[in-house]
Amino acid sequence: MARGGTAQWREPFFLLSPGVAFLVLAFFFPAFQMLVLSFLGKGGLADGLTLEHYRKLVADDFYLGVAWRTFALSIVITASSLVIGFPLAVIMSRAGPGVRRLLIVLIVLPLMTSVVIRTFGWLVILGPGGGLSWALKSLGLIDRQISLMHTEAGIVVAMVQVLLPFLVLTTLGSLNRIPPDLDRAVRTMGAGFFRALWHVTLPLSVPGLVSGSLLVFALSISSFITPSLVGGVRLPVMAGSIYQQVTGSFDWNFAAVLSVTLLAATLALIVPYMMASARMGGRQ
Amino acid sequence: EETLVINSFGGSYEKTHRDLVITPFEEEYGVKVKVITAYSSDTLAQLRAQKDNPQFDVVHFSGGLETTAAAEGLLAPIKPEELTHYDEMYPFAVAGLDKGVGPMYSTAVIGLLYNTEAVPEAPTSWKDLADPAYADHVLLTDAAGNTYGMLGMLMINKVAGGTLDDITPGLDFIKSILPTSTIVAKSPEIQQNFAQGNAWIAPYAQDYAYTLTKAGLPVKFTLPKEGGVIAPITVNLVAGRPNRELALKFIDFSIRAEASRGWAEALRYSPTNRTVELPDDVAAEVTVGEEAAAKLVTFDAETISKNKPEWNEAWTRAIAR
Amino acid sequence: MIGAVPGWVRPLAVLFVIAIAIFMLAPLVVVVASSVSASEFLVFPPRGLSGRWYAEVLQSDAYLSAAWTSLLLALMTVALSLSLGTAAALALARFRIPGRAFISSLFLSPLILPSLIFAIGLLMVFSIYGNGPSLFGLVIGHTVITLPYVIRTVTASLADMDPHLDEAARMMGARWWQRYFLVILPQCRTGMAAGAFFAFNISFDDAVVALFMRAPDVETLPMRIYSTLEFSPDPSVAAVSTIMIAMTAVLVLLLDRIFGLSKIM
Amino acid sequence: MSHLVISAATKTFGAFTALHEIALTAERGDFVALLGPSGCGKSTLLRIIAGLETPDAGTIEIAGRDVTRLAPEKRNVALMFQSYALLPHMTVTENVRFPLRMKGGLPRTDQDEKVEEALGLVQLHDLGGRYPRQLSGGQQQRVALARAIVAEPDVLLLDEPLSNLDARLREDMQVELKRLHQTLGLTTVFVTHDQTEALALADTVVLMNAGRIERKDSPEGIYRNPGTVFAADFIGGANILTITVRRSEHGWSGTLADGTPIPLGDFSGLAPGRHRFMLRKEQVSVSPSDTGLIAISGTLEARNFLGGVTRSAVRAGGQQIIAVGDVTEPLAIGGEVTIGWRREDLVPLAETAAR
Amino acid sequence: MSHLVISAATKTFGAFTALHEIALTAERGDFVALLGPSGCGKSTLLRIIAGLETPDAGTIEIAGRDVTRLAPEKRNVALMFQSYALLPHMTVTENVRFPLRMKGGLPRTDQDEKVEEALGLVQLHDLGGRYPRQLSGGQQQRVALARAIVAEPDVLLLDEPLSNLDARLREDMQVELKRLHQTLGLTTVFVTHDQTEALALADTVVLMNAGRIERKDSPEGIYRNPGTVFAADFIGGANILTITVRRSEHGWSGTLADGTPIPLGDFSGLAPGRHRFMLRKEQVSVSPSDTGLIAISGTLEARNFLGGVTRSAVRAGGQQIIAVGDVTEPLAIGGEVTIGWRREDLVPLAETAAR
Ligand SMILES: Nc1ncnc2c1ncn2[C@@H]1O[C@H](COP(=O)(O)OP(=O)(O)OP(=O)(O)O)[C@@H](O)[C@H]1O
Ligand SMILES: Nc1ncnc2c1ncn2[C@@H]1O[C@H](COP(=O)(O)OP(=O)(O)OP(=O)(O)O)[C@@H](O)[C@H]1O
Ligand SMILES: NCCCCNCCCN
Ligand SMILES: [Mg+2]
Ligand SMILES: [Mg+2]
Repeated sequence: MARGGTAQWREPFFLLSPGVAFLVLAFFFPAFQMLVLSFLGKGGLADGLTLEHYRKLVADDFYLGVAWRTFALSIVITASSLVIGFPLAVIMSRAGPGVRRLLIVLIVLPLMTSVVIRTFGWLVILGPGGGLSWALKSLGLIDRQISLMHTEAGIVVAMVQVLLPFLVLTTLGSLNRIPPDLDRAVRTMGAGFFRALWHVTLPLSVPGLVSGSLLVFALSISSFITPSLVGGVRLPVMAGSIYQQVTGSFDWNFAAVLSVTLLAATLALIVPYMMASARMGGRQ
Repeated sequence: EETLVINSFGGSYEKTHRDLVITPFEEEYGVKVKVITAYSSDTLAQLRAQKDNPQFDVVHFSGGLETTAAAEGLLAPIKPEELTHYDEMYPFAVAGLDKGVGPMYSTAVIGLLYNTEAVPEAPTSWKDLADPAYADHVLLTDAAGNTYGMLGMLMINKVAGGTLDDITPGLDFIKSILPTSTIVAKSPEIQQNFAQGNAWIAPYAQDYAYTLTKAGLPVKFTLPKEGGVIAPITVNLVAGRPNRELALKFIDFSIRAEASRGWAEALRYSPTNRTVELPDDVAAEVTVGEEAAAKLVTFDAETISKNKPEWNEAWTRAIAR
Repeated sequence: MIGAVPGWVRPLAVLFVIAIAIFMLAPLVVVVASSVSASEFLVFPPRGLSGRWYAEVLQSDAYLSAAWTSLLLALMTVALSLSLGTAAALALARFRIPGRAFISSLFLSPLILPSLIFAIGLLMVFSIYGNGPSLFGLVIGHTVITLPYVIRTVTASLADMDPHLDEAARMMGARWWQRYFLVILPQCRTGMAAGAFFAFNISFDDAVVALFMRAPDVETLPMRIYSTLEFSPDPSVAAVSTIMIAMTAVLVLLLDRIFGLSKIM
Repeated sequence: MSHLVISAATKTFGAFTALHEIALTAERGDFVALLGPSGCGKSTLLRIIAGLETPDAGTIEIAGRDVTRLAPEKRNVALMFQSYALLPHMTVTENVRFPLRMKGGLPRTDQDEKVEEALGLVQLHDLGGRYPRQLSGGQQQRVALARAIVAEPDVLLLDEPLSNLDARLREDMQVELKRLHQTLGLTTVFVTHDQTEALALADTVVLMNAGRIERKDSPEGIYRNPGTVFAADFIGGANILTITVRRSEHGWSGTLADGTPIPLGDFSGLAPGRHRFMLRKEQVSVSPSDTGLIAISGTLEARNFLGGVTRSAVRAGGQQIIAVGDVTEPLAIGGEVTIGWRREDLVPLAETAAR
Repeated sequence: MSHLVISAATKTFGAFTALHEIALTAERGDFVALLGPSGCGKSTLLRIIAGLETPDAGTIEIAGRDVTRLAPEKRNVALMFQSYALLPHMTVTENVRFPLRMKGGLPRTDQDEKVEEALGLVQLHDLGGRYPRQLSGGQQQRVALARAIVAEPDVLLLDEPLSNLDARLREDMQVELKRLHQTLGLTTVFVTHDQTEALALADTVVLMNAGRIERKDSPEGIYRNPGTVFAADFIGGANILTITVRRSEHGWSGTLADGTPIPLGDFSGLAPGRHRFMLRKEQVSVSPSDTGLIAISGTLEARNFLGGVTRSAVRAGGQQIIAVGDVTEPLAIGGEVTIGWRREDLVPLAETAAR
């Protein structure tokens, strides 16, 4: 948008600079602090920079295992959210206003409930003698008490409940932007319900699915309250290990190493995904 | 108005803390005490992050972190003559002063908690944890994230023949019962597991047994024949703060007999002030007196502090699936 | 449309939605149900029925002051996050700026850095270069973690804005402040409302940054709940949570009234 | 049996009735234009034929088969949307191929050939690789047209197919559409708001008004004898004169609103009284003086050069009368002029369509 | 001094030059139409006058003041956008009042009065309380028009002000716009892609092509003598004949592409050789037999009834020639016909505008 009379850069500059300055000071500076920490010797700056903490990580397949579990869980959580979230978003986008409103409340309410409390709810449901066990038993599907507490499946269940809203809401945003005529048009061209879904609705909701699943992935890979409460101490994940290093082992340098690793791994997955989807989005 | 910044542990603990110490102190000295709710490990983390510019004047630790903090120079040493109530204390409660840590103003005692309905006969030994009768109903607490859990692990290790320099026997014992046990990280989960009938027996603190009883659960504390562990609850002076005098007054105030008795009455923490006299019902639910104290084990705080990171790693690996 | 949805898909969809509803609400139901339990500890199904935990919460200075702190914190966070975020989103959405993609990803990056890591770093910065954590520090921390949400929602709401509106306003003689307050900001008010909603809730609900950025006399509600659970896990935490759920529900309905939910989300 | 039969089709949206008992038939190969003001229900009627809306009452038959309750994808009907409805994630070629893919049964090379052919018809050979957002509005419209015709549907429905083209391209496309129709012989129903386009393209013009069919006739028929005031006004914007008709021994005569007397032809069957008559703009002559035709005098209010012809607005007989034609003599705005027409150019109109 | 003076205005977008050294002047009260194909730079020119784009070179003067570097809000120019740009969060009344509020200095009651008046002009009295989204496209367009005129700007710029209206409303609005212009006497520049509209409304028609002014003249002047092939083709879509011109002792003569001989009038100054000529469609007659005019024979390819007139496409002299007019005799498609015109109807054209 060119403008006569005024310099073009001035308006965006004034709009952007407070935010950028804030981010640099309040976010990148602290984050950088952690990065530096990961290279510092135990004695602080006096010791100079060192790679010893990274060596500890690489030499140790325990933490590689933790990293792998975290990654695998995040991918399963993200995939589950996609599989449940996409049809739900489609149903919401096509429901009448009343049902849609109800579903949005249904989706937003849990999002806004304290994690600690919500996880407590899961403890009750997933635990031995809890609601799930009881329900399955009443249905005759199992004969002894089962517990999803302290299992990977339990983590996935609880995390999906926490993160599903992010996926559904962003996907819904994309779906709402699809002109309804498109679906009708392909119906008149001979496409049935599912083919219209496949050829029109799905490809056109890709931007929402992508940003939603990125969000879910980033939030699940870095969450620790729910995984540690539901998964327990025997299924450590990265963020929990970082917390543990900070507050239990007091090895901040190693905590920083784990943080940097986690971040790098997240970026390694997210950046190509974002670039690929930008290419796809660019086609629309 | 002078102010003092301290930490407390939140919940009913903090409420009692205010009643017994904080509010009376404010009234007596006409000062303001600001409280930050933070558990020991979080407090230490904060102290470390603020090494050059701490916000706390006095910090409370439960479970032994004061030694670590002292070793890192985060605490200021206290001289016996700076505490007017020094002489009223059991020796173990002020032994740390030499090493630069503050006095224990009360203690939690680690023993075994058991479900009185599922287990009519109280367990008598730490080794009972391996008794097949309790299979699938043993509840352990994470030793890396929870200091009571760590002390319990050290006691098991001791009973299994290990030492502070070698915890392999303890870990081996724990590994052997792992398939039939549950490990939790936080105390609310202990409550949850007892309430749902999943837990019958659990190494944990005497005061928490009282919390569970108060909540209506059929839980009792027992001190096994090998004894229990003292989990120190200390009040410490933070280094590098300007108002040392007032902070010392607060610490001295914390270890007075009234306070120590109050902790026992309200939450069943065991007194560290010898002059405390307790009603019988309370006395029955705490570990009190020279004789009882003799049954208690105190692990060397310095060694714990030194070995802690290593133990954490070993423990975490031992239990990880 | 005839056959818009094949006949057999409809009941399946209904079942699916019911299953999701159960899944999403189950933990909340547990919490709400436990809050009316007469028993001393959190238990489900509740034993007995009682409102005493609500009475306890509403009479508890600790809860009330924590709620007040959280409210204050959330409101300040919303104000700061909304000002910074809206301005940045306006610049990013309306101008062809060199490196726009890069700047956008800068603003979204707090999303991918685990807030735990950020919180520790922030605590160090505040302790090394300042007087340690404070309410102000928490506001800063919460603003960082909520900023991406504001940027996203405001940017999304601007996607549908006619770029000529601003020009039209200039043609009609509007000065810059008139353009912003009479033309541009009204266009993104649904985005701002959504951003404010997310920012408010994230701040009100955060337990991670607050865990590290603890300051004297600044106890937030989630921290209060957390510590209560540790030492006296009675149904009062369930009661507090139920109240929070109810407040959120009211907030959601209010937003729906004013802006229409489907536009915002 | 007719190829397309719509019987008593009614469609309501809540309390609003968009279509009132529409009855319409078209033979195989017919080219029907739907004409009418905005909101009169043209698109809704197309959507009912396509199966995108279900009529509340009435039936639709296509090729002898009742399709009223058949899903759109099973009707073999193509609809070109007013909004184009191009798939934004597909190229022009992919868009045009889409109906062929959905129908199935055609090998890829044959599909390519048909797509090429359709793109050729709409003069878009070169743009096959572009995405819709890379096209101008007019180009998008032509892609939509190509996509509608490519699969040779039983019934081709076009909703304002040429509205976004500039005059020149539009003329080209009209010719193309007509030729296409003659070649393929598709039964075609198209919507337009442009009278000239309807008259130029269709075999049959259907004029709709407020959810009803006002008039159905050949282009010339509807133009020459629109029948109702609405139709006369809408088709070609004629002058409408209100004349009080009298019958005397000398024949018929009448007076305009301000009493100006007007001789009339023979309107047997017309009751005496106030009636409305159509007078086409191009049948009115304007001159400085009497010309021997039926003539009244008035004041010239405006002159516009329209290219080829001149449009004059004259105030006469108590109303404004528009004349379109060559006016070679120079006339002064505000000056006195005489307007004239032939007796038979006055066409009587009914107030409303008989229902 | 002229009221609006554009001198040598050039505007580039990256490597693309949207406007090439445009020079244009308009007197106070002039009504100028900008005409030209899509993408030729019409909107860009308006935006430069409005101050929304800064020219890379050249100056803009309004009322004797150089405004080239003046911010748009200080120019007292109103621009009606092609996309209307109505403020969606304000009612119709608030939208129309907006320019008055921004200008300031007018008491609220006077503002109300002016808003009322402007809404009256566009026939939207009743809809003042509605929001833009509650209006049809045509109504929105009229609101935009009302908003543009309400503050009586020095220069009124209209970008396709009537493009979205149906033929009838459009005619009404043209009349209204013309009347408005006469009443307020605003210097007006309006963009249209519709030749008829440009001819009907403007005092001066400016025909643009690829960023340049191709032709500037009065409507009749540009219609009668477009000067270039492009202009002839664009204005009224004339037939373009390529004739090889020869000069003999008997005068001028020529041949069409296929060798058909054509008598010519006197074109002194035309060099012998191939030239292009314009022949207006309405100046071509079609008849079954020779009529005594200049005449060639051909085959009738298509007939269309356009309402009032008939359009005939005839293949003759190696090309298609279109004739528009009354054809009363019945003619068979594919049959032999004779087309004729008057000698003086052939207008010679330059290939490109002189630059
Ligand atoms: N889904 C709907 N709900 C309510 N009213 C509707 C709906 N669809 C159409 N209408 C109404 O039905 C009437 C007919 O609409 P339709 O789209 O058929 O008009 P149209 O003749 O195609 O007009 P245009 O020339 O403007 O496209 C309009 O008044 C419209 O507002
Ligand atoms: N901001 C821009 N960046 C690049 N090219 C532009 C820009 N604005 C306009 N153009 C180009 O400049 C040329 C002139 O555009 P303009 O909008 O003036 O055309 P127009 O004559 O108004 O066309 P239309 O009748 O389709 O509205 C077009 O080719 C267009 O693509
Ligand atoms: N949309 C905002 C929700 C933020 C995620 N909640 C997780 C809880 C953090 N305590
Ligand atoms: Mg329509
Ligand atoms: Mg334009």
